[in-house]
Amino acid sequence: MMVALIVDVGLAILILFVAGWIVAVRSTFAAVIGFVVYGLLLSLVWVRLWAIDIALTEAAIGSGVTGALLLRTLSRLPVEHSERSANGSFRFIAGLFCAFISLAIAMVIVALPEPAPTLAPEASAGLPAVGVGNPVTAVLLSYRAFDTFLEKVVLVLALVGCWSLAADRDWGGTPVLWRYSDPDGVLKFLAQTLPPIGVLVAIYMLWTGADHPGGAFQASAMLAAMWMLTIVAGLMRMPRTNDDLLRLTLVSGASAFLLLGFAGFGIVGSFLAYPPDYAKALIVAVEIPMTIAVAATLVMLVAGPPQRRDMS
Amino acid sequence: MIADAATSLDAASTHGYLLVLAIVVPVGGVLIATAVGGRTAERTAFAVIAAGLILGFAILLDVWMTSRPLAYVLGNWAAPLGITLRADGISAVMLVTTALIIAATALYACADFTIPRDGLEARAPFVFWVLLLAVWAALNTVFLSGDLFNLYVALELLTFAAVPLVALSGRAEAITAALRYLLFALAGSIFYLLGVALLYGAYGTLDIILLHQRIRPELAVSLAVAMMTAGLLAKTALFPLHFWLPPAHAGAPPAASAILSALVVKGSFFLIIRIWFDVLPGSRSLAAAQVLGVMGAAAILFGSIVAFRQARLKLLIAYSTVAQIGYLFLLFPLVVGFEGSPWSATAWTGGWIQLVSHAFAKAAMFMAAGLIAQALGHDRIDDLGGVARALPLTVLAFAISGISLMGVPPSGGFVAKWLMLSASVEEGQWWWAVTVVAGGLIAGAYVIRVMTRMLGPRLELPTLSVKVDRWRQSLPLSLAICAMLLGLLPLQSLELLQVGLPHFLGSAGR
Amino acid sequence: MTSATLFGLCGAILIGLGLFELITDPHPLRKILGFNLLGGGVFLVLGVVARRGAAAGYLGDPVPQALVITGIVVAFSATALAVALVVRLSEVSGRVSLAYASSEQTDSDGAEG
Amino acid sequence: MTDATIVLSSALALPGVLLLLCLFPSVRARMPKFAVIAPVPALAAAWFAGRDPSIVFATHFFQGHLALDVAGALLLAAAAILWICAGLYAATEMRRSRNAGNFSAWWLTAMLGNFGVVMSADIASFYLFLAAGTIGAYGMIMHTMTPDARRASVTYIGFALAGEASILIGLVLLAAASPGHSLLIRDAVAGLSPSPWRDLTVAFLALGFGLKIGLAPLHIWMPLAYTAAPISAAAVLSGAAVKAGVIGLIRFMPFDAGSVNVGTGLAMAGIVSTFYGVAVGITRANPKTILACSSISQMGVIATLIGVGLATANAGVAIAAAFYGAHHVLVKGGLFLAAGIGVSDRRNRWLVFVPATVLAFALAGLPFTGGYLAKEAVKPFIGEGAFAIFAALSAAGTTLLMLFFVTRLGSASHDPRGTPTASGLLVPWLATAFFAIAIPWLSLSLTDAIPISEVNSIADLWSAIWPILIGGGLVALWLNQKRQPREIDVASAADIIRRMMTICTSTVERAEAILRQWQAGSISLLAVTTVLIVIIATGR
Repeated sequence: MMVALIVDVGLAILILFVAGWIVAVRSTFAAVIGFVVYGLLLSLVWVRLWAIDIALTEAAIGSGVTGALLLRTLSRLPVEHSERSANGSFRFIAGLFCAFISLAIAMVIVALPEPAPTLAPEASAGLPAVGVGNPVTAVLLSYRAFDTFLEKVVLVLALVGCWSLAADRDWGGTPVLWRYSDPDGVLKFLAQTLPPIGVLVAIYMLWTGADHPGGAFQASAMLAAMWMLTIVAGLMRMPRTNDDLLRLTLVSGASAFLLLGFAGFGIVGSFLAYPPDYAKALIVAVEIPMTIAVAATLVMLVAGPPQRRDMS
Repeated sequence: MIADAATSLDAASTHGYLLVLAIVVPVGGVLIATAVGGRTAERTAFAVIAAGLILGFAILLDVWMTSRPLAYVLGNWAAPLGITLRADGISAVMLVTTALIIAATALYACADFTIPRDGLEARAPFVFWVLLLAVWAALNTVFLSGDLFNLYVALELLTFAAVPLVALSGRAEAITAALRYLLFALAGSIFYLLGVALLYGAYGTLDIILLHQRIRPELAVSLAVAMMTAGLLAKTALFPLHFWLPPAHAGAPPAASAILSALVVKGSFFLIIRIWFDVLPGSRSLAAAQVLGVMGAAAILFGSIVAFRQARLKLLIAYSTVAQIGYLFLLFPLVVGFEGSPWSATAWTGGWIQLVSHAFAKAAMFMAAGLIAQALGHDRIDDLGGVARALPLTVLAFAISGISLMGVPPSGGFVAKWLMLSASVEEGQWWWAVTVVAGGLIAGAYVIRVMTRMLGPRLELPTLSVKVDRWRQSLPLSLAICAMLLGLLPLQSLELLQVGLPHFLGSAGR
Repeated sequence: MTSATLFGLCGAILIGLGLFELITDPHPLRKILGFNLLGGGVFLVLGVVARRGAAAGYLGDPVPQALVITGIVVAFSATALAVALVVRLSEVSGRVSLAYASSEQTDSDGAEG
Repeated sequence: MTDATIVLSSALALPGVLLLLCLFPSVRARMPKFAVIAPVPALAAAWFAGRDPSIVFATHFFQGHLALDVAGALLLAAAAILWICAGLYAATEMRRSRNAGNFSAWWLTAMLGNFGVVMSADIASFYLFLAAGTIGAYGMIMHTMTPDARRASVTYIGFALAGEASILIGLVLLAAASPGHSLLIRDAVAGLSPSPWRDLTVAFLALGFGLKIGLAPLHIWMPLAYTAAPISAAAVLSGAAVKAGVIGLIRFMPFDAGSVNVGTGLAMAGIVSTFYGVAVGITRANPKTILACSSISQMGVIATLIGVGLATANAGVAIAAAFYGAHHVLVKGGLFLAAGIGVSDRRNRWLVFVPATVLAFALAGLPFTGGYLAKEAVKPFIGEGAFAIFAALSAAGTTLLMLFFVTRLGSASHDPRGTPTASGLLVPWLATAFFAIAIPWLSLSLTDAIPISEVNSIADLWSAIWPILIGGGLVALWLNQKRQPREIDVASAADIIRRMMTICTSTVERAEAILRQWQAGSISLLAVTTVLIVIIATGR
C-alpha cells in the first residue's frame, strides 16, 4: 500500500513538473512535445485511478491525436518563439489569482463527503437491461446515450467549423495531411504491414469494449492512426471534402444514433431506449458506424481545411 | 425516495416527446445538410424551420394550457442515472422566441447565402445553413435539458456552432475575433465543467431537480456555483468580461450577428438562471446577487456610453448588446432575497420580457444594419444620410427596435423597464432604478444619434450599390414589431414565465 | 492521504497552471496548450470523484468516467477548431497574435457581402 | 358609456389610422391635406365632454383608460382647433417640400401624443402618449435638416428624454404608492398622501413636467426648437404640444393633499421663468425666438399658479390653469402663424399686423379679449395679496415683450418684392386669431365649471389695463434705446453640457480600449471568479 502511494506521489510530481515545464519553456515546439508527454503521464494516472477506459482514450486522443494535430500545426506556422509579455506585474497578479483558484479547489477536494455519493450501484443494476458488461459502455451508450449522441454532433460541427476556414476557391478540395519524403521506404513498409494489425486491434477493442475496458473511441483512434499512416506513406489518397461517401461516413455515427433513437420510439416507446432482447446487438450495431465516423472525423480534423493545389 | 419524487414529477407529461423532437429535428437537419450539401442544405434548413416553429408553439401551448412543466425521460433511464428533458415556462418562451428569430433570419439570409443554381456547393452558404441549424439545436438543448453535464455538451455545441459564424467572412479581424471568442468561451465552459464535477462529487447526481432537493450550503457548492457562474458570465459577455463580443458580433455577416447577439449570448444566461433559481434556491448568496447586479449596472452604463462613441453602425449595435445584457443581471439582486414578495415575481417577469424583447429588437437591428451596409457599401454612421429615403422600411425597423431598447412605450423594452423599476423601488433598492433610467437615457442618445443621421440629407446623390427588395426589408421590420407588441401583452399571460419554478416567487404584484 | 485525494490535489494545481498559461502566454497555440492542461486538471478532478465512488464491485463510479471520455473528445474538438483558426489567421494576416491591428477603427470596407 | 368610448377612442383612432396609412408612399405624399381633418373627432370629443360636466370615462384597446374632464376638454378643444388651422397652414407651407409626407407622419405622431396625453386616465397610457408626442416633435423640429434644425432637434430630444426619465421615476414611485396597484391616475394621486415618498414623487414629476414646459433653467431647448422648426410645427409645438407638461402637472400634482416644499419650489421657478422669458425675449431679433421666450414666460405663469395651488392644497387651480393654458394654445399658435406670414404684402398689414397686435394685447390680458378672461380665471390664486404685484408685473412684461414682437414682425420680414401671400396661409391664421379671442368666451357660455365672476367692474378693468400701459411705455423706451444689448447665447449652456459629456464619454472610451485587450479581459475573468468564490463562500 505504502509503495503504491509513493509511486503515486512520484507520478503526481512528475506530471506537475512536466506541466510546469510546458508553461515555462520558451520554445513552442518543446511545449508541444511536453504536452504529448503530459498526456501519456496522465493516462498512467488514469490507470492508477482504475479508469482503464479513460486511460486508453487519453493516450489515444488526449495525447496521441492531439499531439499529431499540434505538431501538424507547428509545421504550418511561421517559426516564432513565444515572446513573453513584458508585463511582469500582469503575470504576477494572474499567478496570484490562479493560485487562489487552485487552493480553493484543493480545499473542496480534501473536504469531499465521505462516503462518496456514487451511481455505481444503479449503473450495475441497470446492466442486465443493457446487455453489456462494461458499465462505462453502458453509461456512454445507454444511460447517457444522449450525451454521446450530442458529442458526435460536436465532432461534426468542429469539422464543419474547421472546413469553414478554407479559402472560398478551395472549397470542396482535398486537405493535406503531411508532406513526407520517404527515400528509404521504411514508412511505406510500416504502412503496408501495420494497418491490417491495427484494424484487427480496433475491431477487437470495439468488441471487447462491450464487456471490458476499451470501446468505440479507442478503436476510432486506432483506425484513425492506421488511416493517417497509409495516407502519409502515400498508399491511400486523402478524400476530397465534397466526396459523397466521405460526407456520409462523417455523419454516420450521429445518424446511427438518431435512427436508433427513433427505433426506440417505435419499438419500446421511448427515444434512445433499447428493446431488452436486442440491446447488446443494437449497441454494437451503433458502435460500428460510430467508430468509423469518429475515425474519419479525427483524420479530417488533423488534416485541416481543404486545399485545391494538391489535387494531383 | 427522492428519485421517485423526481420521476413522478416527470412521468405525467403525455406530450413529452415534443421535447425530444425539438432537439432532434434540428440535429437531423445538421446531419442531412452536412451529408448531402449543395442546395439541400438550404432546403433542409427551411424544412426544419417549419417543423421547429410548429414544435415550439406546440410546447408553449402545452405548458400554457396545463400550467405544468413538460418532461421526457430519455431512454427510459430516469434520473439520476439517465437524462431528463424538461420544459418549464421560461424554456417554452425561449423555444418560441428562438424559432421565430431563426425563421426570420433564415428568410433574410436567403439572399446572402443562396447556393448557386449550378448545384456546386460553395463555402459560405454551406457553412451558414449547417451552423444555423446547429445553433438552433444547441439552444434548444440548453433550454430543455435537465442534466448539468448534458448542458455542458450543449454549451460546447453552441460555441462550436457560433465561432465559425463569426469567422465566416474570412477576413483577418474576423478570424482574430473568432479565436478570441473561442478561447475565452472555452475557458468559460471548462469553469462550468469544473463546477459540474464538484457538484457530482458532493451529491452524486447531475439532475437539476435532484440536486435541488439534495443541495446544502457548503464549501463545495459555493465553489461550484462561483466557478459555473463565472464561466457562464464569460460566455454571456457581462461587463467586464465583454471584450470578445463587439468585434465578434460586428465582424460576422449580418444574419449571423443577429443570431449571435439575439440568441447565443442568451443561451449561457439561461443556464445561469437555471443554476441560480432551479438548482440552488435555498443556498443563494445575497451578496453575490448584488455583485452580479453591480456588474450588470456597470454594463448598462459602460456599454451604452461606448456604443454612443462608435463610428460604425455594427459596432454600435454590438456595444448596445453589451449594455442590454446588463439589464438581465439586475434580475438577481431584485429577486434573490425577496422570495415570496410579489415584487420578486415582478422583477422576474421584467427580466424575461427584457430578454425576449431585446432578442427581437437586436436581431432586427443587425438585419437592418446589414441591409444598410449592403445598400451603401459601408456602415459609417456619419455617412448614413439619405438612407431613410432609400430604405424606408429598414430605417423604420431600426427606429422601432431603438424605441424598445430605449424603453419608450409601447414596447417590450418599456414594460421590462417599468417592471424592474417598480420592483427596485418597492424593494427599496432605488440604485438599480437610477441605473435603469440612466441607461435608457444613454440608449436614447445613441439611437437618436443614428436616427438623426439616417433621416438626414445626403450630400451627394444616393448611390445604392445593391438594390434591396422590399420583402427583405420587411423581415427586420416584422421582428421589430414583435418587440413592440411584447409591450402590449396583457400581464396576466406572463404568469407562464413562472410555470415550473420552485415556488419561491410570490404571486405577481398587481 | 489516499491516492485519489493526491491526484485530486494534482488536478487542482494543473488547473491553476493551465489557467495561468491560457491567460498569460500571448501565443495562441500556447493558450490552446494551456486550455488542454486546464482540461486535464478538470478531468482529473472528475476522475477522482469517480475513484472515490467505487462501489458495487466496481473500482470507480462509471458515470463520471464516462463523462471524462465524452469530455476528452469535446476538448479535442475544441483544440482542432482553435488550431484551425490559428493556422488560418497566420495564412491571412501573416502573424499569429490575438492583438488587433491598430488600423481596426479606420479600415473602411465594413460592408458585408 | 359606449358612446363615450366611441367618441374618445375615435379622437385617437383617426390620427392613428392616418399615421398607419403613412406607411404607403402614395398616400403619404397626399397626407398633408388629409391630416387637416385628423383633429376633428378630438374636437367632437371635447364638445361632448364639455357639455356634460361629469367626467367622461372610456376604455381603449389595451386595457388603458381614457377620460375627459372639463380641464381636459378645454385644452383638447383649443388644441384640436389649433391642429386644424395649423394643419391647413402646413398643407400650403409643405407644398414645395419634397418630403412633406414624412413631415405629416411626424405631425400625426405628435398630434396623437398631444391628444392622448390630455385624455389618458391611466399611467401607462399617459407615458405612452407623452413619448409619442416627444418623438413626433423631434421629427418636426428636425424636418428641414439644416445644421440649426439638427442641433435644435438633438437638444430638444436630449432635454425631453431627460424630462421623461424624471417623469418615469415619478410615475414608478406613484404606482408603487397606488392603493391596490391601480394604474389609474386619479387613484394613484389620491393614494399619494400617506406615501413616505410623497414629496420625492411629486418633485420628480414636477421636475419632469417643468422641463417639458420650459421652466428656467430647463428652458434651453425651447427657443432653439421653436426657431428651427417649420412655422406650422412651431405653432402646434408651442401652442398645443407644450401643454402636455401643463396637463401633466394638472393631473399628477396632489392638490388635495398638497405639498408645501414642491409647490413653493415650482412657484419660485415659475416666477423666475415669467420674468426671465421677457428679459431674454426683448434681446432677440427673430420673431419666432421672441415668441419662444414668451412661451417660457407664459408657462412660468402657469407653473406659478400650480405651485401656489400645490403649496396651499387648493384644487381649484387645476381648472384655472387649464383655462389659462387653453387661451395660450390659440394665441401662441396664432402668433407663430403670423410670424410665418410676415407683413411684406400690403394686404397683410391689415390682415396680419392688426390681428397680431390684438392677440399680443390679449396675451397681456386686455379687457374684452379672451386673455382678459384668462387673467380673471387665475386672479383668485395669483392675483391677490402679494401676488397682485406679480400679476401686474407679469402683465406689464408680457405687454413689453409682445409689443416688441409686433415691431419685429413689421421690420424683420420686409420683402421688397411683396409677393402676395397665399390665402392658404392667411385663412388659417385669421381663423386661429378669431378662435383665440372667441374660445374663452364661448367656453364660458357653454359650461359653468369655470369660476369667473361675470361682473366687470370699472376697478377690475382698470387693474387689467394699467399694467398694459406700463408695458407699452416700457416698449417705447426700449425701442428708442440706440444700443441694443448683446444677445446672450442661450445655446451656450447646451454646448457646455455637451462638452462635459464628451469628456466623460471619451474617458469611458479610453477605459474600453484597455478592457478590449485579452489581458485585461482575462484577468477580469480571474478577478470575477475570485470575488464570487470569496463572496459566496463567506456569505452563506
